[in-house]
Amino acid sequence: MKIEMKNISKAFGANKVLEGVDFAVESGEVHALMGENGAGKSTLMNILTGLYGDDGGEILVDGQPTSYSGPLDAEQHGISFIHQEMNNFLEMSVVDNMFLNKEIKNKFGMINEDKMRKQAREYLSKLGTNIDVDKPIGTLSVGRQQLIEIAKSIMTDAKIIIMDEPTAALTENEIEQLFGVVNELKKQGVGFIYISHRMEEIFKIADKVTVMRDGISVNEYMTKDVDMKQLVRDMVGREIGDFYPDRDPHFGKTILSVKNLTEKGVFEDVSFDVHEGEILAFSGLMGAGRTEIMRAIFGIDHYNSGEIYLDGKKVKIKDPESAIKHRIGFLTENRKDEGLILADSLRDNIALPSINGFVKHGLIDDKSVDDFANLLMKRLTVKAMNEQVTAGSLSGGNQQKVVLAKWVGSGSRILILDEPTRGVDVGAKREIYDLMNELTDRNVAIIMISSDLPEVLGMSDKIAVVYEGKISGIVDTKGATQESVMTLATGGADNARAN
Amino acid sequence: MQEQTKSVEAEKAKGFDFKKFVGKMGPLLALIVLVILVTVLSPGFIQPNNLLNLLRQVSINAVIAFGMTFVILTGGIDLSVGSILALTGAVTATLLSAGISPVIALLAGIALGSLLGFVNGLLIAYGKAAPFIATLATMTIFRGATYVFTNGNPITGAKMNDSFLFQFMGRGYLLGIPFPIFIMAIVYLVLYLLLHKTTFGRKTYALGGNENAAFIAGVKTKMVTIWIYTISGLMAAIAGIILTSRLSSAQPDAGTSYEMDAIAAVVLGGTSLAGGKGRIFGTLIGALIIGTLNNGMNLLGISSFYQQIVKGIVIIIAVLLDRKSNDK
Amino acid sequence: MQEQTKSVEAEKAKGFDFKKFVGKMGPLLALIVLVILVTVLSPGFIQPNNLLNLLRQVSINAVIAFGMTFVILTGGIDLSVGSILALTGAVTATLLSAGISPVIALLAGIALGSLLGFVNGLLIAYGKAAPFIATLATMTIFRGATYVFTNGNPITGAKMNDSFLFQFMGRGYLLGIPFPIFIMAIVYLVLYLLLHKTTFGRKTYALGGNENAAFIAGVKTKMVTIWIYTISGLMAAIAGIILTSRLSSAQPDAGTSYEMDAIAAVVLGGTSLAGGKGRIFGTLIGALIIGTLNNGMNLLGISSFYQQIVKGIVIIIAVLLDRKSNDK
Amino acid sequence: ACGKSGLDSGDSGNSKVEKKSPKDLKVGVSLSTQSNPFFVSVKKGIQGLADKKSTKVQISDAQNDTAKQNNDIEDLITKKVDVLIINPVDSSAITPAVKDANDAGIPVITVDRSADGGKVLSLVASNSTKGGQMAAKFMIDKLGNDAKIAELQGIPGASATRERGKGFDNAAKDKLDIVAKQTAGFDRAKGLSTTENILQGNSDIVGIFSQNDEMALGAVQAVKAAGKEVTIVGFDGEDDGIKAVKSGKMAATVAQQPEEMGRLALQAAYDHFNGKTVKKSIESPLKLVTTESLNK
Ligand SMILES: Nc1ncnc2c1ncn2[C@@H]1O[C@H](COP(=O)(O)OP(=O)(O)OP(=O)(O)O)[C@@H](O)[C@H]1O
Ligand SMILES: Nc1ncnc2c1ncn2[C@@H]1O[C@H](COP(=O)(O)OP(=O)(O)OP(=O)(O)O)[C@@H](O)[C@H]1O
Ligand SMILES: [Mg+2]
Ligand SMILES: [Mg+2]
Repeated sequence: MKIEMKNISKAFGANKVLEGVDFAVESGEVHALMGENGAGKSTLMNILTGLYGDDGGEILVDGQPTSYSGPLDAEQHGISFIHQEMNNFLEMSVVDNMFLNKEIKNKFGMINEDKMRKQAREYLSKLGTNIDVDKPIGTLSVGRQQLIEIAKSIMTDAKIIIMDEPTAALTENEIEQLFGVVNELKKQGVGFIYISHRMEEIFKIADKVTVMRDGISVNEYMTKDVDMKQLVRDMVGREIGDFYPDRDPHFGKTILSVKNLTEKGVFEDVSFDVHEGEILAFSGLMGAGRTEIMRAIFGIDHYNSGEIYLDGKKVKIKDPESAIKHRIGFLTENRKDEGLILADSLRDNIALPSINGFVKHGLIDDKSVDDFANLLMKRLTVKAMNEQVTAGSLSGGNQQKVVLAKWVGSGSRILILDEPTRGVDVGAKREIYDLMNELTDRNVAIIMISSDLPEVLGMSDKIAVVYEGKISGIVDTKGATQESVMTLATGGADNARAN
Repeated sequence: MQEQTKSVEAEKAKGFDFKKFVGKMGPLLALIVLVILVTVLSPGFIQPNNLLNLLRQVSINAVIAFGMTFVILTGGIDLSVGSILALTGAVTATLLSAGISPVIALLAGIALGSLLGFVNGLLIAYGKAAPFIATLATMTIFRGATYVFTNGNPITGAKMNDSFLFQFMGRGYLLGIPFPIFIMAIVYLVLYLLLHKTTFGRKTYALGGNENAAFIAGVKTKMVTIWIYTISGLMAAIAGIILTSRLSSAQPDAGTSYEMDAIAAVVLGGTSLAGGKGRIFGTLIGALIIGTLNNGMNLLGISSFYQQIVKGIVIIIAVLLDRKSNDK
Repeated sequence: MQEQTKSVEAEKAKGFDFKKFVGKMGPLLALIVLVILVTVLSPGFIQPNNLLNLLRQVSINAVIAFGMTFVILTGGIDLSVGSILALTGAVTATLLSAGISPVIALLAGIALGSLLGFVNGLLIAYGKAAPFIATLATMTIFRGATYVFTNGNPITGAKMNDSFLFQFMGRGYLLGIPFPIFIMAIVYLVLYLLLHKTTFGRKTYALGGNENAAFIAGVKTKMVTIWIYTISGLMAAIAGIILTSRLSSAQPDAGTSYEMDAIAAVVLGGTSLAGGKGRIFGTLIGALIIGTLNNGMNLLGISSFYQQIVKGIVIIIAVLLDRKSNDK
Repeated sequence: ACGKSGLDSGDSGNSKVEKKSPKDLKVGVSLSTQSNPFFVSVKKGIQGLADKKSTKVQISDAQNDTAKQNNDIEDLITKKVDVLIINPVDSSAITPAVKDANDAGIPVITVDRSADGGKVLSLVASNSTKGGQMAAKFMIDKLGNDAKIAELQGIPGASATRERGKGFDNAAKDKLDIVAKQTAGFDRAKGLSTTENILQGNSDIVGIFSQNDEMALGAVQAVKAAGKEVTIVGFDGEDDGIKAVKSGKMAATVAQQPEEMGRLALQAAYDHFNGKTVKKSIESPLKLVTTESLNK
């Protein structure tokens, strides 16, 4: 099967997203699609699978002009799309999710659950997992849900599988597993469109790569003929130089000190210190419990025992409000669910944690809120028409900057950043790194959770590694290597050997 | 919020058993406790005669609530069921009084109910009106239409009482069991199969769980929505026929505020108002809880003023026990 | 869904102007069209006297709907306002009849309304009950309590009519303008400032837009929720006082189904039932639309049967024009 | 189960009355509503007499819902009461319940409204149609022929609405000019706003006939606020209504005597179980109460 998209254009109202994109993929190859946040990658795929109509251009399948009426139609013609945002029914069981709208029926038109279960198990075991198919899918980790999505694709006998940032939520192990499956299927003649912001993955898995910028496809390469620098230049339109800016840290006094923090069954005996001007990275496998530790510190979740000291004084943080009063900020890993109020304006989003500071005579001083939001948006180079547009109208990377702006604006002395660059393009990533440096220069302490090991090594001063809810080691970034961190992340030397 | 997160964790911690247990058995346990309580306080309650009585009383609310279950599972709501009941009842009664064959009159009533439900579905699926406000508006319109149609008078024709078939619907007995109970049982069975054993049922859950995802999975969300409100209208029409037959007359204000009892039955049965979660078995239990409360308090001779207070408190207790934390 | 996506696109396309224009001006345009229509059909409508009349009639629904706006902005709903109105009215009237000082009696009524609203807030914030079902239950409970308290009789004491202050609330005039209009205006002003100019207002929007994100941004979501239902209860109490004073008597069944009119006013005013989006100015317009409809149709002598139909159709048209596509 | 199939409306023959004294009697009462003072008074009448004679009564309130009333009565039959006093929400819809009671051999006495079918021992009521006529006559006498008046109607379809309206309209035909007829649902608040709006459209009306006192009292407020002189005639004679008539705010009301109705109904039950024959129809007297008659 060969798909050619020619001269595709698409505008959302005045926002011209695609202005003549060419892209082609055929059976048995992995073709990566890259581009900044908002470049239109997902949109292009939505047009291919018929979810959106296009404004111009043509789609040829095996040379025939084709247009699918919708995702189901595309799927029935062998094109399966694993969306960037997972489309699961959290309350429904795994098997019901997998077979939704393609249930197996018996001769009375009733659903044949046994047969569906059997098939579901079969396909999941092909991916090397034995998930309980009767569990509601919402109780599974995001990684496992992603695997189920993939199983769903395979189940449809797809000839072309589109993966839109499939690894954003996977663990290293799961990524390896996924790549194994991709290579296996490739041999069987399945073609892949692979969208990702992670450079190293592109070079590992893709045969070809196409870069999009400014609504057109800039270049197409064979992966073996291109290097990272070139791709970045194509995507961003300029040199970024080093991926990670140089850090020149100056530590001040200990600002936050956590002692023996424990929540039974989630994390245990967590102790660490952070200094002014320091970036402490939290590394570990997905599900290690890093997020949970930070949620507890920030007062979102409960903990059974342990103490938290700020500037040497013991504090009790009972909810986020009191955390904010103690000048702690928390950029959550999930900006849509926990970071932003999508229907509210950028201004209201940015000002929310510090809104109490804008009250004059009992009323909000709107003028200074506007100025405040504007200033921060300029400083963080948020791309938006003005501060009044809704947060939901921005691209992912810009949304992330808005969340960052709100915590910078609230005057945080301690910033917890949970996966600050997940799903963010290289250009924006670099801007976020620069900002982190600037903040630490101003004595802010940063705790950065990241599953991206190069990022951890490139941007932190110290690394705390979490394994199954316990800190298995805190090491200086200087002298640490991917291998040494991974060893700790998988439970230390013993475990590493056992594996 | 803090606790909300915790309760989610707690559920996760205990695998799924506790939640399943409370979710599935909670309403049933509540019903059993209630039945025991009422029996102790008023032994007359447990007599076969009274139980048949109770079931017959429950049947109207139950039939409406079964339809409402589908609606609520999609995250919607149907406030117009009471008005649909009244209008279909009035039309059926008028046709009967005009001497039309009872089979045709009954089918006409059912067709009309489905049509009115279909209109709700259209407004919601294509008009994109919020279900609450769309059915609030049609509730008013259908009620007004009932008044216009009946000119405000109850409809009682001699011919209506000539039809054995029609009278049988609400007042008949089969093997000593009131016929409305059979209707309720049949409707339950059909809707149970529809919800749990057909693709339509799966789509209903999917629509309520995540409309966007359902659309992407190729579910014709609009069609499903329209069908679901049509079913709800159909159920209201069946309830209307039972009621009209039981009363031997169609009242223009019949069914007023029945939507609240139906919604209460659905929610008591553990179905989430946010959609995507729930079972029709729960609705049956919910309707029985409400019926037992009404019947029991009548037997106990509790003043109607206090009955209202008790009913409200029972609903609150049941819902608090269930702690549907993420409903809106 | 597809079209839904497209309509979102369309909005974004034209920058923000069209959306803002329809969102802000749509209800107002509808009101203007309606006023012109009624004036042409019945010239008596536009007389100052009738307009004052109309505003006075609107005041009760408007005051309740102002409170309801906050509730709906958080994605909640308050079905108990009618019952709170009745109970506070009855208690105030009883205190007055018992010869208690009018100032104290009025304050007691207001305090009671706030308390009842507070209970709703507790059930929803800490009990995590869905607002619909929690307030459905308290609606029943408060109504039952009103009947118990009044024993089903209206409360009319001679002493009640002795109090100038109390009589003034509903029947007084200031500068030739009925006092309830002043109350409505003051309540509007206070709540307008609260919603649009204070941190509490911002938190209300944030809570309705995304409860999780609001909590993490330091909003005490439970506190805000409780306050909001308290405000709604307080508004119902104020409406109860106006009504009781106007009628010179507290009726046990006062306020029945007022919640529906209030919700209709809020939604007609463009506030989304899904929460997070809307303005109190819209609610004022919504209440005026409903009031104009009622008053106009009465002037035109339209039969009450048809009045219901017309009202329902107007709501549907208004909502369809507004196309709140993402409401649930 | 007995395996019976068919309908449940077969009348069983009247068995002989077993004599019972008031204090051995179990009386079931089903009232249409308790949120209306009129029916609260009916209850008071029954309860008062029952307390005096130590009769056990159980009272249920149908909240104006015909279906609920049927359920209530079924429940009372289950409790094996000796006699049922029913104040129907609707005369036609009560028929099946009456037949159920007939089947169970329980005598039925209806109050205020009749039952269209089934066997009823006695109906205690005042003649609403006649009451409507009385009101019309009063207004004609007071306002003269062709006076412009308005009529406030009760809940559409309720028997009181129909009968009072019928009596009034027939008697007023060609004599009074009814320029506006609007429903205000027997509700005081609605009576007020509806009257306000009627006055707006018809500022020249001189009289208002209201099908109950509640609406009339609402009309009183509206008329007062408009600074008009309008002759308001109500119906029922409830406490607030009588007070308003006494003070001249209302010109008259057609007074029923609800407490008396309740008493008469229970007395009929006593008589029946005392072996006396009870009249098929017991009329509870109506009285036109006017400002003059009260202040004489
Ligand atoms: N349904 C929509 N309505 C309006 N605008 C949209 C819609 N979907 C996408 N856009 C806009 O189209 C542009 C491209 O979005 P798209 O999601 O395709 O980007 P992307 O390349 O996938 O970015 P990312 O890497 O962040 O996933 C963005 O500016 C986005 O705001
Ligand atoms: N949606 C979910 N449903 C069920 N369990 C979950 C869910 N998300 C996380 N968990 C569980 O919670 C624990 C911690 O999860 P989480 O993935 O947030 O840890 P983490 O170390 O912060 O990882 P990361 O930051 O990479 O996401 C794990 O046991 C995980 O399986
Ligand atoms: Mg994308
Ligand atoms: Mg995490």
